[in-house]
Amino acid sequence: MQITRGMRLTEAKTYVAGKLGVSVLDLSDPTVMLDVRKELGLGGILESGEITDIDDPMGIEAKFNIAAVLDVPVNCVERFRAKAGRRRPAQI
Amino acid sequence: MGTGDPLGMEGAHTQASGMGGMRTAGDLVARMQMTRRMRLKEAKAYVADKLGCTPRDLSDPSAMEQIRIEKGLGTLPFTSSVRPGEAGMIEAKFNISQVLDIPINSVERFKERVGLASSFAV
Amino acid sequence: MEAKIRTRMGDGALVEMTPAQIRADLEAGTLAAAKRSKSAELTSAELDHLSEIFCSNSRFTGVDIGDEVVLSYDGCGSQDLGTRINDLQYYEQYLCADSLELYHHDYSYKPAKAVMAFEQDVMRQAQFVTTAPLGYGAMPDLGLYTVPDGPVPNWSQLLPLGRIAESRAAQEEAVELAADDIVYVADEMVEAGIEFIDLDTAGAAGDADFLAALKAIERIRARHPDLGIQIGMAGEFVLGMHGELEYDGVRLAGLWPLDQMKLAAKAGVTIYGPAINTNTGKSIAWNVARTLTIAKPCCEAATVPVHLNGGMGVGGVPMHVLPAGDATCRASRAAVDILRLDGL
Amino acid sequence: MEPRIATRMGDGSLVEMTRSEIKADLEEGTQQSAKRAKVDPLTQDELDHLLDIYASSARFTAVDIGDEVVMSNDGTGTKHIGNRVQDLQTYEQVLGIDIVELWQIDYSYKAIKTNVAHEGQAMKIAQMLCTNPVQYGAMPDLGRYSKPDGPIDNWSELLPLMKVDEARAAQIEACAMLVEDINFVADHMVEAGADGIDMDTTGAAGDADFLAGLTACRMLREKYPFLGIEIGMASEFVLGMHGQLEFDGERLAGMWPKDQLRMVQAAGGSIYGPAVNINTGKSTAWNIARAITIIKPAMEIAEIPVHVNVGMGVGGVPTCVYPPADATSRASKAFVEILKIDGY
Repeated sequence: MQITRGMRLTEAKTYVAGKLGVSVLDLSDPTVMLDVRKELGLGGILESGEITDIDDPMGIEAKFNIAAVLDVPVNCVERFRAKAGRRRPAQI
Repeated sequence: MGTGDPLGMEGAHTQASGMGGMRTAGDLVARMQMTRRMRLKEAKAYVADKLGCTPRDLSDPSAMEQIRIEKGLGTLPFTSSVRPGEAGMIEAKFNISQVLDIPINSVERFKERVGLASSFAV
Repeated sequence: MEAKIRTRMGDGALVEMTPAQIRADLEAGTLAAAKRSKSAELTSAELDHLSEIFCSNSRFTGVDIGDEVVLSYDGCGSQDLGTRINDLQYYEQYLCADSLELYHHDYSYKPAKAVMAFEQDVMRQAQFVTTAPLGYGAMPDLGLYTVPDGPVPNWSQLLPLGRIAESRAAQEEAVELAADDIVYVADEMVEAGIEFIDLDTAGAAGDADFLAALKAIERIRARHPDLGIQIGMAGEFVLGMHGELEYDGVRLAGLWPLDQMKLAAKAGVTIYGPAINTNTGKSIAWNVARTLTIAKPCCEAATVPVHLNGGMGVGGVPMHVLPAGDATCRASRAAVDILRLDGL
Repeated sequence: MEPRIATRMGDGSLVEMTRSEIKADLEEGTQQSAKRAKVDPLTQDELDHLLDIYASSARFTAVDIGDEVVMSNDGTGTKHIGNRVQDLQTYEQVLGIDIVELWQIDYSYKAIKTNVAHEGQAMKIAQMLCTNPVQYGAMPDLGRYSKPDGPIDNWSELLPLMKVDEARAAQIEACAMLVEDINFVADHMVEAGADGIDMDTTGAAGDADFLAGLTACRMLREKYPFLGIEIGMASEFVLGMHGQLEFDGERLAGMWPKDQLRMVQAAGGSIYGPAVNINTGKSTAWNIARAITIIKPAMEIAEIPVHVNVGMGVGGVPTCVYPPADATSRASKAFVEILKIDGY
């Protein structure tokens, strides 16, 4: 939110907490965020499939979901959509 | 193929009789063998038809480079043809799946994980 | 009203407690541990010091300048990024680990044996590009020798049927197979240049598992007098899955860290790592007090360096895959300050 | 005097032979194998074509432009440079391989089972970064289930003691465990995005090993209609280690490539890979005539793609770790032009 929207820290934390449905304190608590990120498909530490399962989004997959959850465009996701969808853009 | 040092084994076979992978259309023909169990001739004819070229073009790197760029099927990302705007890696597989009209497992899984609609019942 | 302190439970959950509650938990933790492991409770001065560490909202804490200890890492890196050698380089150069450990992802000596030629080659390459002491580690993992994974009858199936004698015979057979595999891997790895071998999570399958480790260590020490040998335990208490096994005339079942350390030192280890499990339903203050109480007799009597296991779910660190740094640093500092540890 | 041509023996050594000697070796190779496999010898046209390929001093030869075939690569990469995903990228982007394969160094399904989370993660990363089809491969490797590696009585020890019934029962038991393990690994790999599953060196432990491969193949085909399933054989002839095992009512022991292919087709395989072993004491000309004679009946009935095994020691390629490109390229051209195969 700082990068894309230029929000100051307090504002950015409040915005993200609102979108994720958690408290501002939770945002820096790994115990809480593991479950939140898993539930919303926002990616995480891999540890060979032991923390983040292979069913959980990782890398750019997670960024697709981050863009949707935070309601911000993510550049590489937009480019992926354009490149991977050249046959039927409506599909992607 | 089998065991042996890469130059003497894979290097020699690919030069002697290999289609050339994504340098040409080898990966596309391979997908028809794997997913639809098509024999070589049938698989080549199918891919050529979908790409609108002749079976011989499929192992011709010069012909295939243009076709792959045009259809976003992925090209080798080095030499002077570096094009960040071109589809590559899993992006290219989205397009390959569409062009060949076959499901690609990793693409379907990707769609599932990011909530995109699937074109196939897998 | 008394101030609220942000602290954690053993499962990692963030909770708020008053300083009085934290002090009460520290006292309850040391009392429970003293009773269970038949050791002395922590002194009042020690509990005061722990109170200071835990009754703070600070995100981070550390030992005093100059009190730093050696950090050894079992299984360096996640093996997801780059290569295993890159993992070792990151640990050496970014995390500044004091010793490094190469490992096969299937972290037991039995599967490692099957790929030894390849492991040797990676070890050789790794030795060329790292400076910190570099060893090889895996678990004795006695269970892998039982049906359906291995050739020996499964004692976990025999015991509920009351077939005690057969279950014991099976464990004794597995001890020899495991010790052979560990010694084989150590020999091959010494040839590839290791500076130490690590037997991690020893005793996971009970007294027979611990015995396999001790027997292997004795043989490795005889063959390689200068090799570092590290043992890390699976739990605070050796489970009597067999019940009658002895090493050097000492019955293994029921041993606590002090006696574990004595036998390990006798067998020839250079570093001993006690593991004291975290109770997820109690606060980390309670867990740390308990850990220190159990480990203290061992640390006081130690004849070899002691590296307390401080990973997820042991040594007062929460049982959560992403252990919160605020909890880990408190467990770390408390253990070093009170136990005068040699390492973690 | 007839000029001498530099050519190779089955062990890779360079020898000089005259055109007439090469011709005689081709004829002897096809006659000998036709008798052994009870198939027709090659026709005169085919032998003449092979003579053109083999009676040449050129360092390299190749198929005609437009006749190229698909290259599937079991066990892609050496694992010694960078990581496994880099191996796949290198083979895709540098060597021009059409189907690359992720594998672990302990190349058997039983060994992978305990490590499957890590393997799945690597497959997922590989799928993100590769455009080519990426399959996962390993050996069925039935021997792994017998003592001392596994829980089942060792049939190779029972058979010399004439305990035939026990040996057979042991193989059937092992077969069931193996089918389960292949399914377990394949399920996980499909979930991770794999394009295909490769069962390599199938039949290495005889008919029970082959039966496990076929059974697992059929189960996977029912679950995953899109999945590439490649079955590569261990050798030309299915050894009757059990002797009475059947698939779809047909006895597997003693099957040659044509019948092996029929079974793979019936089981739902996507790609079948016949393997014909090298006789190191004979010339490569003798060996290629033999391999083509044995595989030819399979090609006449093939409904699915056939990728001939042409690695070190099979398919006319000498048994040596540095297969000379003159011999490899001749074998490559011979199979494509005489048998019209679908790939390697």
